[in-house]
Amino acid sequence: MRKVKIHITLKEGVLDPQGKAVHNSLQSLEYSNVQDVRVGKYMEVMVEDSDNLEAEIDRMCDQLLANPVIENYSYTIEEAG
Amino acid sequence: MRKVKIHITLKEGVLDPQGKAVHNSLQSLEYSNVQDVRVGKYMEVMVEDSDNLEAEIDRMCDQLLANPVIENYSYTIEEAG
Amino acid sequence: MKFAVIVFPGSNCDRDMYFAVKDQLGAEADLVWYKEANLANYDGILLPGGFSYGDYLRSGAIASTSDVITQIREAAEAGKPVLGVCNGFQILLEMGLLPGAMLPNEKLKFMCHFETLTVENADTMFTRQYKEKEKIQIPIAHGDGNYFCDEETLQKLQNNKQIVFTYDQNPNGSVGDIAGITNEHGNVLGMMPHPERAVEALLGHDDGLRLFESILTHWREHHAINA
Amino acid sequence: MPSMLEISPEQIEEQRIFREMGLKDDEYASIRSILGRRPNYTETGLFSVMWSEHCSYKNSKPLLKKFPTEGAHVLQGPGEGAGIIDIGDDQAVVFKIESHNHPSAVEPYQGAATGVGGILRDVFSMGARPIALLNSLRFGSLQQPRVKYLFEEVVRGIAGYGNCVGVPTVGGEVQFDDAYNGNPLVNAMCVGLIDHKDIQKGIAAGIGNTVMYVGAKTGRDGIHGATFASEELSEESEEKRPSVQVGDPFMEKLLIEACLDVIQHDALVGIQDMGAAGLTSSASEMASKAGTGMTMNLDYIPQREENMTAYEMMLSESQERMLLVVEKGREEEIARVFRKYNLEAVAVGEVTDTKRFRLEHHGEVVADVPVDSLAEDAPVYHQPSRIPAYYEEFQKMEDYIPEITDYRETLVNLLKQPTIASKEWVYDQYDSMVQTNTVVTPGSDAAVLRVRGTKKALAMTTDCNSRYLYVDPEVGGKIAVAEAARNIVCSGGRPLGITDGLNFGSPENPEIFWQMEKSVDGMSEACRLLETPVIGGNVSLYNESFGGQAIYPTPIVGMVGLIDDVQHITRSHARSAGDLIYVIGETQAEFGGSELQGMLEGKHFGKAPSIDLNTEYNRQKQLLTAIRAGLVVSAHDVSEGGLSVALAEKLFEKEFGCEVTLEGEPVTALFAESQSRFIVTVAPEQKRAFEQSVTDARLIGTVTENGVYRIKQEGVVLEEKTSVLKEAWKGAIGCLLKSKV
Ligand SMILES: Nc1ncnc2c1ncn2[C@@H]1O[C@H](COP(=O)(O)OP(=O)(O)O)[C@@H](O)[C@H]1O
Ligand SMILES: [Mg+2]
Repeated sequence: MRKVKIHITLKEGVLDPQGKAVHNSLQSLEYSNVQDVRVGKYMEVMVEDSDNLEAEIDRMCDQLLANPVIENYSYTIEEAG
Repeated sequence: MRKVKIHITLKEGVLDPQGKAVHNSLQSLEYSNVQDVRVGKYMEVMVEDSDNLEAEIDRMCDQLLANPVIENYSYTIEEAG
Repeated sequence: MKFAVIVFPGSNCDRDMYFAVKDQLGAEADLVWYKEANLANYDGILLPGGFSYGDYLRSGAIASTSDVITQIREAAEAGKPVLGVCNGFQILLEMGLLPGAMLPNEKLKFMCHFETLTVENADTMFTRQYKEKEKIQIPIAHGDGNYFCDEETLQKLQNNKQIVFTYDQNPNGSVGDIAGITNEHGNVLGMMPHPERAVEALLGHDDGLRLFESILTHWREHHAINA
Repeated sequence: MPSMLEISPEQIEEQRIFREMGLKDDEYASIRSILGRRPNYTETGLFSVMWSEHCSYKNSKPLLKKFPTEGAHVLQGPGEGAGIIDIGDDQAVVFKIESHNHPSAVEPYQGAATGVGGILRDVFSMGARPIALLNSLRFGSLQQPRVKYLFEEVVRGIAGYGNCVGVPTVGGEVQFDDAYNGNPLVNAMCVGLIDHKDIQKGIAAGIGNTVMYVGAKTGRDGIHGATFASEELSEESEEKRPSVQVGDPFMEKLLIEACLDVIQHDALVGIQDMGAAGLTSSASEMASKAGTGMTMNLDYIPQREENMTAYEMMLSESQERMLLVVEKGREEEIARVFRKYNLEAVAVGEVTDTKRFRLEHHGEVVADVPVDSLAEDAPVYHQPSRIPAYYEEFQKMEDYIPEITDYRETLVNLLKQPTIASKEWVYDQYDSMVQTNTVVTPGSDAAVLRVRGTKKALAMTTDCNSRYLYVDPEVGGKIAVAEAARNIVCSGGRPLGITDGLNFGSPENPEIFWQMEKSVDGMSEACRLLETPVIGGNVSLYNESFGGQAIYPTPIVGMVGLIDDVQHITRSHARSAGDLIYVIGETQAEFGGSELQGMLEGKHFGKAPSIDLNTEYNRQKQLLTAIRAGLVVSAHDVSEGGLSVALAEKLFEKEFGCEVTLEGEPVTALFAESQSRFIVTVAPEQKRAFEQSVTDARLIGTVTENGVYRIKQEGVVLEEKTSVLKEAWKGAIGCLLKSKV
């Protein structure tokens, strides 16, 4: 079994309303040294190992998990219990 | 400047309807080797360095970024451009 | 003319769309469960609003990978009118039938109220019953209606007159105040506001009815020519 | 609790483990005597949840008996998931209110969301399609950061769930008072529509029939939620946090559609939602109501987590689950209906003739108790009651008369009070239009939905001014019912009945119990006189914050009315300049519990405004007759803030002005909160007919085009642009939320 940790982030140039809101809230809580916040998704996918796992994960991301118009993805594959 | 990468995940045992829906969808796309999916948040916070940065990030997470009732968080701090 | 209203798990404006077409427009319509769809026999495809698959992951994303999508794509390629409202619009974006993507509303809140729209292009099969630049009242009800596309795409949309509706007071942060766009060919319309909620004066406004009438008259003319 | 090391019956008794589960010593003793032996751990758990206040109403039963529950049109009174009232044409309206206060105090988003989910299931498990949601909310002061957070998250949670399932949220109310600082109230109401033939019952009838489980898998969510809901909030309940349930509105939407399909199936015998105390209450209540018994094998319960014990499964409050009883041998037909929606229906048990509730797990009997002992035999407590000292003091006080010099400024400040201010910040987040039946969206007195395919419409509202209940629970109880009825009548409807959400502090405090008694007395009398039977409700006790400070007594009234013809639908806003403005009813110097008192003094005291229910009834009748005769353009009840506020609210939508001449002492005339008053506009050509029809009405002025709100009495008393007043009113809540503390 593998644990795939997938990070999905908004592409540069895409406005991030959530990040902006978090940033504003942090500022009103007086964390004045915060310069920027970007909010993305993080997924943990438990998957049985296979020969072409990477290709498969790529396909999942392209097909469903990320929207290529606005998002980038990256992942790491770990051994899982 | 530091880049803080924060992972926010649902605590174990807390229902993750989103993860469940993604899992089902992957299954109907015939990724039959997927065993489980959990969906969380990922944030990148750019922040000016300070003496007690870690304490500050902890406070941010407890106060705003994570919901301690149902979520856990973890983070790493990196040097940023 | 016969419409198919596609019902996904979690669609919730399907019946509203059905009643609008059947009772107010007076056309034929069926509620078509996504798994049992055979769209060949329908002349127009309606993708209703709601929260298909709970809007989990991204609005419309999971629905856009279901089997019926192939048939919707075929219908669009065959030139049939395809209308996606709200979640339907989001599905069309996720399918890639329309360009761009949807982000959460700028203020991160769901909002529901009537908005004033401008009809930017009255020369489509969906808008021919309106006047160019006409102001109409149509309600919105969405959390992810902040339309995004890059500069280049926006230029293209403008040049091809694909922007059909804009908001007079942008409620959600959409690029170019966009409320609705068509594909290049003009037979696929996606819009966030809900025309099916504005087909009876009793419920506030009936400006949305002419959108459905436009589709019907277009089809009749087209059909008469073919016949 | 690992199953191998489960605490033994002896330990439960000796170490009084039952106390941790919320059972009292004598309750444990009576369980022991019912069983003739010591209950094991699972059995103790079953009793602890079924005998909690939440499930058994052990403290409130004697009071609930006082409510009038019958009426010619009542098809189902209290007892089932929700009450039902006939609306003609073989149709009926189904409605109920429910609280989710404690979960919302701990995790506001999920607490509120699952509150909505729960009340929806109560309604669709009756066989009705849910057509509307309302909510009644109470928060502390918006000056406090924690309160802001609770408020924002609760509203987001209600929106998140209701919008996703596609049931419009069409109305409600929000009040802010320090009394709720540590203990917010979140009550959700659902209204459904049903054909008589589709009415379902939650019964496990037919020996040998199969018990089926449908919906979400069972996890360790909300274990001891029901007993938790019946405890005072303490530092410890903070630690019980992991028990908070998470809602899945998508699953709920599938369940709604599948259940509405399955009720058309003749193999279905009974259906009930798993609410508080989950499997335990649904299963045992279904069997008890049918006079049968039930055996379940817990191995078959769909489980989300590993190694769940019988105790955990039986007490889990995982959301979006239903229990069905179906004819033996026809399980597959039922399962097929659910499979269409990607839902699994699993056989988990059988109806027996033993009248016992028997559970098996891993080949062992883990519980075997008389089913009625769970559902019926909870103790009933007649708590002692004592008149609170504060009340006696209030009664002796001289009438409170506020001193006001600047009427304009006072009005502006009143309009900015969050309790009076526009609630648009709230209801804009709710999809109020889905299902395309909403004729009157939030912002008027009551919401109105047409009944598709008929001329009829339904008006609905929730109301409760808890300040009046605090200063005088009996009078306040009457006012709560009367105010709800006013809102229905102003919308053109005839009140049909109510559902009540009784929110109080600890019943074990005699002064609180007195508040409960008196509130119920007042409400009962009003329900009798106004002909609005109580068809269901909910009790939430122990609403006290960390310091032991109880909330104001808050018995929320959810009312539904019938409008015979959509033509009679009336809104609260003035519609044309030139129309005449009338006030119906007299004004006295009544300021006890008023908004103005709270604003000026920071607290509420004195006597509640008086109410004469016969006068109320007659006035409502006259007004409704006039509305139905087409004599009234707009109608609004006079409530918080008095006449000046009600008048302003009437003008805001179209920013009209008014020319009004005051009678009597200005502070009273402008701000007193005397009851049974309405403010209406009438077209000039209907003047005579209206005055003949509504005998208590007095002409006070006209609606004007110029957008200036002007009140005169031998000279101008108060003058301001309507737009300025509107700005103050409309932006107040948003401003408070943004302001730094
Ligand atoms: N929590 C809420 N949810 C939905 N609508 C609300 C809520 N609170 C207030 N509203 C709406 O705002 C309007 C004004 O509410 P309120 O001042 O309580 O009216 P009233 O005093 O006539 O009962 C009503 O239409 C009401 O339904
Ligand atoms: Mg009112």
